[in-house]
Amino acid sequence: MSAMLEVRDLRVSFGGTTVVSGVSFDLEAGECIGLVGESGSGKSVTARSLLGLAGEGAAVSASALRFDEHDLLSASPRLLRRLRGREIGYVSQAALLALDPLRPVGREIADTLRLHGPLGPRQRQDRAVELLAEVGVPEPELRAGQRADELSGGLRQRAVIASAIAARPRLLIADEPTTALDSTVQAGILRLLERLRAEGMGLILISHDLAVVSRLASRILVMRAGEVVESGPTDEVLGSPRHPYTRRLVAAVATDRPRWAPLTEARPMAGALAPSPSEALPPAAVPSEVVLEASGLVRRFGDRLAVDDVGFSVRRGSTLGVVGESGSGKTTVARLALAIDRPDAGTVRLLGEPWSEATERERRPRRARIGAIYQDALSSFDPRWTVGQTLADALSSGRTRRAGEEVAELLERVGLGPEFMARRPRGLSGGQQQRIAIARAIAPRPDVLICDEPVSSLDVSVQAQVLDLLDELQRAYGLSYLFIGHDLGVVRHMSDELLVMRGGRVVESGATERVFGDPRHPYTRELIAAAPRLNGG
Amino acid sequence: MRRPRPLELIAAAVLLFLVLAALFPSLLAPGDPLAIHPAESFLAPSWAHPFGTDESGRGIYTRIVHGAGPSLVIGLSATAIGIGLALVLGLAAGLGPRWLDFGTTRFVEVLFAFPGLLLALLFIVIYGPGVVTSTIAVGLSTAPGYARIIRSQVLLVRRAPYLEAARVLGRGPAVRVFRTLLPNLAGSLFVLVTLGIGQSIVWASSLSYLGLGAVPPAAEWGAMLSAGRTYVASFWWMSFFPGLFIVLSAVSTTLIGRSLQNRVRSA
Amino acid sequence: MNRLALPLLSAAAVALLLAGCSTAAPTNSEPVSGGTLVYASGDGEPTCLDPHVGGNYPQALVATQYLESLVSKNKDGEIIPWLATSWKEADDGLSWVFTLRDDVTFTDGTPLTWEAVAANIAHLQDPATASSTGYLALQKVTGVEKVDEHSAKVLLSAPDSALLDSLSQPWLAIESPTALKRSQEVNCESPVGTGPFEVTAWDRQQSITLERNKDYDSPPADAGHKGPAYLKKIVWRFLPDSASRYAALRAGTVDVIDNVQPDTIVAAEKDDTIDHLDAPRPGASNRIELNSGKAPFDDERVREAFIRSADVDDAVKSLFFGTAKRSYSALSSVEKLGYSDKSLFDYDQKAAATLLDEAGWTEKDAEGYRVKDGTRLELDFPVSTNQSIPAEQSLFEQIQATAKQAGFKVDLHPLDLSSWYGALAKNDYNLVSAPYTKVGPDVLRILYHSDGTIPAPSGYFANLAQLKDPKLDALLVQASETSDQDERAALYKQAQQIVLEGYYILPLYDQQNHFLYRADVKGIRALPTVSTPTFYDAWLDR
Amino acid sequence: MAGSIAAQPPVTTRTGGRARRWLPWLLLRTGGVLFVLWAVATITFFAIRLIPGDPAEAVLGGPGSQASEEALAQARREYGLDRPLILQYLGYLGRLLTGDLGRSYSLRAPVAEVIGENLGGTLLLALLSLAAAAVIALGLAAWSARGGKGASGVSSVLEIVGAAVPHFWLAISLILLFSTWLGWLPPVSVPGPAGLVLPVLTLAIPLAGFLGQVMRESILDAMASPFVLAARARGEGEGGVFWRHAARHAALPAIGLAGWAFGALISGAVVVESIFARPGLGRSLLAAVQLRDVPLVIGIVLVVALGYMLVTTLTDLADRLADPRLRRAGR
Repeated sequence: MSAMLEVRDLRVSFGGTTVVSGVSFDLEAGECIGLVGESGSGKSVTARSLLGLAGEGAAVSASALRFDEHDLLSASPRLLRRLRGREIGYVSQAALLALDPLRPVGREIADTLRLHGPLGPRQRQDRAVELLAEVGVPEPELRAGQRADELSGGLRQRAVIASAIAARPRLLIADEPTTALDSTVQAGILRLLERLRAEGMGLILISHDLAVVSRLASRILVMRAGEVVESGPTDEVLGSPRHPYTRRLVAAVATDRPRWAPLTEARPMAGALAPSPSEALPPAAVPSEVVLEASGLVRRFGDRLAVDDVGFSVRRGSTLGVVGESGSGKTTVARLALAIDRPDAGTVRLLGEPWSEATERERRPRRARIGAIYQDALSSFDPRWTVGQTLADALSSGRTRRAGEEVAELLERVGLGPEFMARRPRGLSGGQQQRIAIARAIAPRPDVLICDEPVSSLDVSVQAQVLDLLDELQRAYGLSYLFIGHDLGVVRHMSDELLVMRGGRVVESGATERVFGDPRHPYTRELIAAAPRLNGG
Repeated sequence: MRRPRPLELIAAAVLLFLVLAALFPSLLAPGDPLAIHPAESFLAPSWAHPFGTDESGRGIYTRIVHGAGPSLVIGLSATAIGIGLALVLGLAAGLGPRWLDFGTTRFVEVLFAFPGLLLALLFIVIYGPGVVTSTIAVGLSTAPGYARIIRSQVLLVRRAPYLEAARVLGRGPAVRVFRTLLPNLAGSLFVLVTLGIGQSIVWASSLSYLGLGAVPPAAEWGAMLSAGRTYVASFWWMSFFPGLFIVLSAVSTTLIGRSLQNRVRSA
Repeated sequence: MNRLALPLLSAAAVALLLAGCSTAAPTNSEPVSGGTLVYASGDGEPTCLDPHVGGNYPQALVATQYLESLVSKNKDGEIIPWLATSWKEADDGLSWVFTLRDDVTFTDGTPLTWEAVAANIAHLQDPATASSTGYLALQKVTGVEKVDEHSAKVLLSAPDSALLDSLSQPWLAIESPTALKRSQEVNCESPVGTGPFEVTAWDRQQSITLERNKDYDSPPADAGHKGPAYLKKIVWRFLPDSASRYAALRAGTVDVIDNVQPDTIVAAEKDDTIDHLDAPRPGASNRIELNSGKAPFDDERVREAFIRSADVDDAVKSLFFGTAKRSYSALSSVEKLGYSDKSLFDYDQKAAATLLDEAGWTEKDAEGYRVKDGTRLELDFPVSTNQSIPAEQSLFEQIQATAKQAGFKVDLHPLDLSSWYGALAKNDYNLVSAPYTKVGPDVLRILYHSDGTIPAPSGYFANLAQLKDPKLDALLVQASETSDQDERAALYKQAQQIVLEGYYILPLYDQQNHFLYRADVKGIRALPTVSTPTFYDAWLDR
Repeated sequence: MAGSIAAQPPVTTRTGGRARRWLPWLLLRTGGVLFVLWAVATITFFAIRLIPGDPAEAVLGGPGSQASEEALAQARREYGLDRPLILQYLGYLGRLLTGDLGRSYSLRAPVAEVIGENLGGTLLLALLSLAAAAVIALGLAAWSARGGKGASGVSSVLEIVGAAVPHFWLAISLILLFSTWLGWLPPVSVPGPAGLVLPVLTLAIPLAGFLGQVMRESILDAMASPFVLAARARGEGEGGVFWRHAARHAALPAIGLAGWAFGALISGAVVVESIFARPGLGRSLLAAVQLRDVPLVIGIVLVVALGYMLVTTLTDLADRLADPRLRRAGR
């Protein structure tokens, strides 16, 4: 019997520019297909065009776009409105914003029932509570009355799914359902989707994270610039990728890649500073000097204890990784290390001298010794400056003629050409922005660099380039990093020693391989188990 | 959201006409705006007098052209006073210590508690009507509004990540304020200015309506509009055209301000 | 809120009802009793309804409906009986005996007796009343004695030929003595008189409600009928904006409007649903006074030059569309003893130029203004935006423009009432225009006698031309004391010649006083005393 | 006074904090209100004194009264104008605390009574105009949100033009159009609804222009937001999306604007009440200033200031209730 969903060479263009072309796949009830690709690959537009929501001014065409007996291409707006929610559920991309902040969560779920069900208001409200329970939300009665911002990221995502499946659709499209979620929460959501698929719901899973897709999808389509470059059963595509782009994608995944192992083939650092391959070995584990140390750090916001008795030390030339879920206090530790925020108790010492106790005036000359890069690089640039001005300001060489030369050299060191000087950061890609942020951070030749989730919002392939760049700079200048992240794979690949934080406390610390080898604290074990593995583990 | 092209052109054309009229009135309207011709009073709009004539036979078109200067001057200077005062208050509230913010906000609230018109009325009744006093009065009564906006903008920019990044790079407070904070504030100030000019002209004309604005026989739009209002039943053009130009100038300044803002934001 | 709504709703309901059927109803010839008339005034709302307090024209307009005076005047200007049936001046002119009607009672039941005359004159002369017009008119009165129950003798310090003229004015109307004993605040809100209507409610800023006095039967001799008024009620509203006031009349929301602009008079004449009542006010003509008390107008030649340089005729024609006739006299055309001399006011720029040269203003500065040993020929002209209607303010602008040709720099200062009086009190003016309404030629004594330059405590003084001519003073005093009409006429003629030929004033036109009313309102007439309309004979043909 | 406030984010004092810390917020708020009222009364009291002219004269029936010396002296005694200014001020403050606003010079009646009579008219006018402005602004926003490119362009221009029209020019044009030419509505206020239409429209249109511009931005943001996409994906029609989601988000900036709008309405009322001859605070304020009626001016200004503080407190409260993020963010 023919498949539930049939898509034959789908094409979507916005006013002349083609965004999706030649996408074809079938889907049976109870089957899960994965759409993988980086941002801008058209995977999200493909999924939305099934609902007729490709976007303002989209021209959608296909030789076949059928769902059961309905031809989605010629469907009237009324028919499409009846299908959406009743037959095809959709979990939107930025799930954390998919709930109206001003309305109670229960009401958003009840809306689907109102549109497609015979139930009266009272029953709808009760049904919404049941649905919340069904998707694993504790205390559903209380949560239904609360608003989106009173729920954690995981609970919000579950509420969105509850809203999408309220009318028992036969096909569910999940667009990046687990982005920006901590690994344990991510695992929970994937288990829920798996249960729905097992109960017979067709599932289209869209993500840039190969590991996430590989856990659920039986077949995978790899998309690049609007076209499907490779498709087939999951094990085949991930085990022995045929298309070079897929190979690069698989290789770029940092999980399980040993320390210092380059994630990208291309050498990002040309020029004199590139270390010869022989030096690629990790520096001898000589007991080098401690550049940054903290002991007994405590920080309280109102009656919430954000950081509770945290101590660490970063050695020259090595990286201390800090991993933990959102709300575990990692960012507060970073701000205390940078002395942007004052600890309620405990001290931070930089290069052996007091740092957190010093006054801002005393600290200012030594600020050059410690730099920082952030997850959102763009917001850390002065919007009115070009790249050249930003870097010249960092070099504080001001207007001198040599400034131009020094800036070009700095750009080259992070793998960008001089033509970037005149550009505005706003017009560049995420990866390029982060490179400029790194260039600005290393301009004053710091000893320590605080990296607060530097690659969390980057695509896998871009992530790889930035991580390799950080490795090379560490090796070239003996930089020490305090590397903060929630993606276990990335933190493990980058750090020599590790801190695992939970609820503001350090639950475990030690050499990275030792912690991953035999995790002593149950929470660390849970974290490691939850981290998605490439080979379907 | 891009504003449709033609609208910007129209607004630009109107503004160009106004500036030209303000700088070289005799170029666009050779007649003397003050000369009276009793025999030609109350003439309807015709080729000779495109906007008709007023009660003393003076061409309304000529007086509008010659009135552009004073009206724009009032608009600009009232806005300058309003935004100048607001900048001081806004920066003090936004940048200063908490008690300064509390004090300044209370002061702004006191200014706000006065209905704008009463502030202007008191000021004018004390220092007498006329272009200068009505300009200062309009400036004073618009200042609290701007102060609140500037304060919230300053608070916004003050918490921006790029200011914290500047601190990490070791920039002192003075450098952070003057090299980074203020220039970024200028962007939003620009929109306020363009909006302010339009509103000040509208406001000045309301004061003239109440007889508190420009002194006759000055060819100021508000005074002309106010003079025309008693003849509105029989000679509609005496009020219509000055009112039209007040609206046109306010609309075009706002449109230009808005489209420049969009262009800056999306550049 | 409800206290406000009740009187309004009833008035509105009736007004709307009447407005609704105003056009269709058949016209009948005999007066119909009943109905409510809505009067819309453009003046500011009076602060007190008792015209004794203060005493301005808006008070006179409304007081005419509920207060009556001892005497009135007919169209020919002769004094006729009203509350007083007859009056006789003593031979030495130092006292007058008035015989009152014996069949009149005030609306609060108090009978009209000689005590009423005594009580009202005492009320007017009591400083607490703060009366100005009434107080000035009774300067010579020293007391009142009883002759019999219905006749009173008024004692004077000196003969006063203008006494009867003064007593005919609403500002000296007779109020119930019992009512006068109440506090001024209460009396201001509900004065009690003998008129055809009585004040029943006053919602400030909204309206005054006057209702018919059922047992009224004391109309002046020249009234249209006897017995109570036809109208059941009058709603007196205040619509300050002239454009919306005229629109309200055309829409039928109101029945009568005052302070009518010249252009609306012309438009109304073309509209057959609206009629026009022109009632120029007595007393002085509308004129511009030249302040001879200080330079440059202390020099008669400069005064004449200014008057010669003002093209008033063209301005009056273009601004007033023929609704106002040019005046060449100090007095209103209503005054029988008015004297005018057109030749003194011909527009003649050449004469102005020669006169200024003679007076030493020979040089001219860059902008064409005349200069004499360093000082520019500049004149301050404070204009009261309350008292000068827009057309008159435009007239001043035109005079400013023509005077400029002769070299005079005229600075117009439009001011609100307080600042205007402040400027006059500080002698901060060279030119000023101030209307003065008073029955009879005696207004000349107030305006041009040298005593008029002595300011009252508030700084106010009437002689704005600051004319101090002993010969003129003598003429005016003599005229105010002689009761021989011919001699009085001759004296006033000479007085006016001195004022006109001295170029102290530039007469413009009679003090304009125009009313427009819906054509189906019949029987409206203006009292020949101060030209205020009375609605005693009025009835609604609806 | 149509102050020129376009996109103005709701500004709240810095004392945010969680629900149970309402008390400090309340205390500070009342403290602020009392301070502002005191300041307003003081400034007006002394500002009026700067106006040329003798206050005693204002007592005796306004300017130009040729009242005699004794009358002026008596008036000064009666109203305490002969005492030194400071004593007059302290006396005035003392009576103010007991709620006695004194007697109006020109109207010879207690100020409280005069205000009581006129407050109703202005309040009715202000509230109706606010409601009408909201309806017009929301209507325009709904039309532009669903009408596509053309509609949103036209409606945004309409808003800008609306905000640029001086009150009295609009009033005159409306009278000319609806009363003189079409004859549908009375040109001046008559008791009953018909008399309210034109005055309300005159105040509502400029206000709608401002509200519209402010709401437009948050509506467009909301329409392009993920939660609207999710709503559409649930099968919600365009109408449902607008009224259930976008409109509510538009309310936030509009609430923030309420304080300023109140001031604009009062200033507008002065002009509209004199053109349409409606009794109200605006018109009495203008008359009181011109007649130098000190107690009445201060009384009206105090009532308006109290009204303004009430509105800003309510908006502050509404902000916190409508948008919990504000409360949590401690803004």
